[in-house]
Amino acid sequence: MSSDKRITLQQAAEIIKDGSSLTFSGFTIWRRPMAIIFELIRQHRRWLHLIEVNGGSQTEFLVGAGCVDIWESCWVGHELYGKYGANLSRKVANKEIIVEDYSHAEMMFRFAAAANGSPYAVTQTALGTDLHNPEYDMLGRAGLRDGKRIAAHKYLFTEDPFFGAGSQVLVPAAKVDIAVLCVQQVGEEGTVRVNGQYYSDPEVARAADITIVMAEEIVPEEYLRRNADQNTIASFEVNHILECPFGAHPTGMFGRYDVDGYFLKDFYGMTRTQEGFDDFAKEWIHGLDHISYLEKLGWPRMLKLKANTALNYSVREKGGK
Amino acid sequence: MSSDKRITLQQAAEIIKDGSSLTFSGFTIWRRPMAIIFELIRQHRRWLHLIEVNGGSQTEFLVGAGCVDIWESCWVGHELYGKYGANLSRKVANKEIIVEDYSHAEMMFRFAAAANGSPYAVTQTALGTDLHNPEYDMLGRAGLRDGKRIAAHKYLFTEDPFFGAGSQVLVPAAKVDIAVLCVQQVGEEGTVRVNGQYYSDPEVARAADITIVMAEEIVPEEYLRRNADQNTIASFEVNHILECPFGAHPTGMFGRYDVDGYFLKDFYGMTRTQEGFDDFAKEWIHGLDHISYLEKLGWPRMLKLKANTALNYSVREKGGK
Amino acid sequence: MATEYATPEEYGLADLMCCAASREVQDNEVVFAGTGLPMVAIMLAQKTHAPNLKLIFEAGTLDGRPPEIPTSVGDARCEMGASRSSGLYDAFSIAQRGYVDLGFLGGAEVDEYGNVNTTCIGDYLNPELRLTGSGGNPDINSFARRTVFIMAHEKRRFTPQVSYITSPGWRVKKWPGGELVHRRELYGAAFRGGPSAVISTAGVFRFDEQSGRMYLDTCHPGKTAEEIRDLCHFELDISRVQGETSPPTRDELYIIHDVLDPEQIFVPKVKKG
Amino acid sequence: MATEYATPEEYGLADLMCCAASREVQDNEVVFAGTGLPMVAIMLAQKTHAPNLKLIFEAGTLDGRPPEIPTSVGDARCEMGASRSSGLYDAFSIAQRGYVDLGFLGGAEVDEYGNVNTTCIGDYLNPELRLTGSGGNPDINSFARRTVFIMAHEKRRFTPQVSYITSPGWRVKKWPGGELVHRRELYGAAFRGGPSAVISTAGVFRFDEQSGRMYLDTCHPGKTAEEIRDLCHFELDISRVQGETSPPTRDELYIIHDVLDPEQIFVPKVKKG
Repeated sequence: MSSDKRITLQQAAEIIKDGSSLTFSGFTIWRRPMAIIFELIRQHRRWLHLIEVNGGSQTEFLVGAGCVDIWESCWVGHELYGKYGANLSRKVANKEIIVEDYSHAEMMFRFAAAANGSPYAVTQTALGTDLHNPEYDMLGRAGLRDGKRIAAHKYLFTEDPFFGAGSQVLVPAAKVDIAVLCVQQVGEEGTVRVNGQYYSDPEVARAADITIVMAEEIVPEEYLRRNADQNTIASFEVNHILECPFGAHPTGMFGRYDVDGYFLKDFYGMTRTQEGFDDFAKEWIHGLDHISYLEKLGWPRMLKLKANTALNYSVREKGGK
Repeated sequence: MSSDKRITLQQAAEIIKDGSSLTFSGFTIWRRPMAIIFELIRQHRRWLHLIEVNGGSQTEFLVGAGCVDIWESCWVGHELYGKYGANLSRKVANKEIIVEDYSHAEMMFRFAAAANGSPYAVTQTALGTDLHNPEYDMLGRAGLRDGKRIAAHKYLFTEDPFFGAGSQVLVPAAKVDIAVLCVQQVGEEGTVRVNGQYYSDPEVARAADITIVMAEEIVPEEYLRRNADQNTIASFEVNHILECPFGAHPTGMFGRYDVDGYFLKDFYGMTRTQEGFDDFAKEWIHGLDHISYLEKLGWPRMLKLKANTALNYSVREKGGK
Repeated sequence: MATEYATPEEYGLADLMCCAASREVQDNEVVFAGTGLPMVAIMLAQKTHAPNLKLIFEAGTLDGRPPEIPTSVGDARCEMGASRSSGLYDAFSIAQRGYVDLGFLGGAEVDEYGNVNTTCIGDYLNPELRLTGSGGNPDINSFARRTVFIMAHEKRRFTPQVSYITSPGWRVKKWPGGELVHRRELYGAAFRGGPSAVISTAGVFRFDEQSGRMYLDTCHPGKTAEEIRDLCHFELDISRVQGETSPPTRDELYIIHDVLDPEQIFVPKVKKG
Repeated sequence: MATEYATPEEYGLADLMCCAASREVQDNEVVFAGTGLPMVAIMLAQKTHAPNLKLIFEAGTLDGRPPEIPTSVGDARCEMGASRSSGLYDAFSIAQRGYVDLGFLGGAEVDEYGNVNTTCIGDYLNPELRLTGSGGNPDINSFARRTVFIMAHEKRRFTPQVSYITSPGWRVKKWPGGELVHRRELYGAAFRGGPSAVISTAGVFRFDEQSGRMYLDTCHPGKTAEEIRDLCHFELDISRVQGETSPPTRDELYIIHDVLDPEQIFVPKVKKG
């Protein structure tokens, strides 16, 4: 019952080896484990295979920094602060990255299958779209479908034999090496309590072989266990924990702080070119650690983002305008 | 936003027509909608098809009263107050009821598939057991597998085509007409908050075409909506609501009252014969309504069962000994 | 508050689109809305003629009643007044299970059958421009009984063939061959409906369910059917035009600009006088 | 508290079984336990040599630390000190995903390959006695790396062929034919292990993983291997007997009777002196 799951930010990034498959907590620009993302960039991680229910700013940082070889997901952008993923877009055009497209529900159900220990999920979504165009099986085209960690097929069609419900799309479980989560609270033994929408956090934590949880606060395990029905992820599903206040910045965290729209807008603007990204990374990532990053952001900015605890969002800041 | 979902106990039972397929909230002897079960018996409901993640005292009451033609589930008994379902056992031996056996996980995954809108679930459980004995497909033997509400096959085997994970058991979605839930709190618009283990309540509510929620308390909808992340079932998944304090008795309810072990032991003892059941029903069901049932139980008994609100269970009563 | 229609100088195209979209909703419906104008439109309906609609956001809030517009479906504001806050599995399960009456979505390109593209411009294997990707667009559209698309109207966006079918229209590709077949045929028992309207900056478009083809329903004030036809790369059916799109009422404008989106995050305010 | 072994008059068979079962657990393991003696055994381990074991109850509590024995896995007591309280989907998903090291279960009949029956006595189609049915027995046993069964020892219960295979042993039926094959062959990539021990009122039995056959490991105090062999309807291998089952310690008896089950719900107290 000791706290031997504790690691540092640097150690968290070191657990993620070159060539790992990786996924994250959160949704687009909310609750992304940015402090670990920045540390991965500092550590020059390479050849990552991102498998994400949806992408967001974390994707764009890793892709911009050249950490990613394969991106398997359904969406990337910065919501209203950047209408698409400019780094990914540029690298796709230059064929510097493999993109495997699924629909959002397909990605969610793929993680749910992996979390459930099933090899695949059964859905009826996106029939008739180019998501199922057999020419667009990009991992297949690259010869990477080994049937081990990467499924032998992107998807398969079948007919429902039980109720005559027609065409079904079978999508393979999303098997990932490591999930990195960013949440409000984790207990000393690994119990996670997420406040607000939990997005796909329970499924990605369970789907991954190793789960790292970065939290705003490490809290006494007994505190969380007093109300077990409010907890999101069980202790034994979590391998490593670390405390990192404001670790999701510039993405937002329900009840704690809003998305830093100005930051993301600036970032998006810079990512229209590789040089722009490199300059941004030079200023905000390289040569800094998490505390010096926060110092650089400064108190006025962080206080503006701070959520009103009655409302769970900031009333000082909205929209990065 | 009005409370037009409210119905009475009698109306709740009337919604469940002869021949309906039916499922319940709870687990074995916990949070079963007993007040509605008793009302169904008073109304002489017939030809019900119970599809249950697991059975319990509610099953034994309905089966004993002759309400049930088909029981599709994995377990029935009264836990330590009655080691098996004596009514079901007798009627199986007399071939008065069709029993279709699945495993517990299979039943759970069948409901999860139905709740997810999938025609079937993919599992690797119970391989090599008589649960998959093709001779023991009892609904098939009875010629009832129409492929509409009752699946064309009890199960099917397939091989995983994605990762070579071997034999998979496909089990059909549990399609049910009506789910009857018994919970601590429901809001005026149907939002449900379950305290403690929620068992398979979210899945059965969503799997059913009609969901009836009986609660200890109907509470202001705004109260529940202040903490949306603590709610269990969304408003629009619930069709009808009713308030019925102690509606789960003799089964227990987390945080409110314990299982009435004496009652269940007596019941189990009587159910060794049909005459015994009939006598018990005559005493405790027929000619009573819910309030006169509570009066008959009396205050000392109910106060003994009452949970300590710090612990969520009674410290006065345990084990029915 | 005033229910009379605003005059043309009192509103902009975004206002008009939101109001037209909002009127597609009936009270008590379950609606699944994406980020941006779809979100404004649906919350406008919630605060006007459809107070009992049940709003689902993809990130996991069910029957939410945000007091002001969230910045995205993952925003903390989505949870205000919600019946349940959970996650994506819950939201998509509810949709696949068949609870959703109406989906509200956006798109970059649309073809005459209502197939929508949000993935890339140009050949998928050699894209000119990679866009965001599908998100939940195909899912919401596959699962809902009706889907309304809100898009900017440029001629290149109303194209005979979208670069990539991200979200299924009324005639879709049957794989492995890719020949176009009617959605009803492909979806079989899972067929619930399809795109019911496209609301652009030029007009409101609907679909003939039999042929699957788009037709012009109403022209936005100041535009003629012929002008709109010329704004499409495919042959737009203008034989069924019903006149003008109703303008916003002053009430609606008040709700959009003073209640929902005072910061003008999604809907710019037209300068008056 | 005293760690020395109790004398035979200080404990009963239920005590002995619980203690023997408890010793099957190693610290830090994830254990999935059914109602009754399995629950007592695992909570005894939690309060003695395996304080960090993670206890899962089927109804939906994960890593629970009940202060006293719950009356069933659905009991409110299961939730005390738990890491997470949820439901059956969660519990079975975790098991199917491969988190579970050890399952603790009961049974009415067992055959020499460890196949267990909890469904019916006699022909399934014309049963003499219908029992409870499977519950989670086959699931926990299919998903866990090891499974320990705790059962009353009567000759009719240790049978060459169980009436119904509810829970899979080491040689199981391959459908549609029903011929017995090794569990490893049938489970393929999903194979994680199987029954590792049966703890009866007579002794502790284990399995030769190669042949799948049960053998006698230890005799409970006062019983000989030959007596136990005669208590089985199948040919029990007694060639590997390791001696006597270790009796309970006084500590263990204290925990069972004074901490976990003072009401003697599952474990009767032996009258002293």
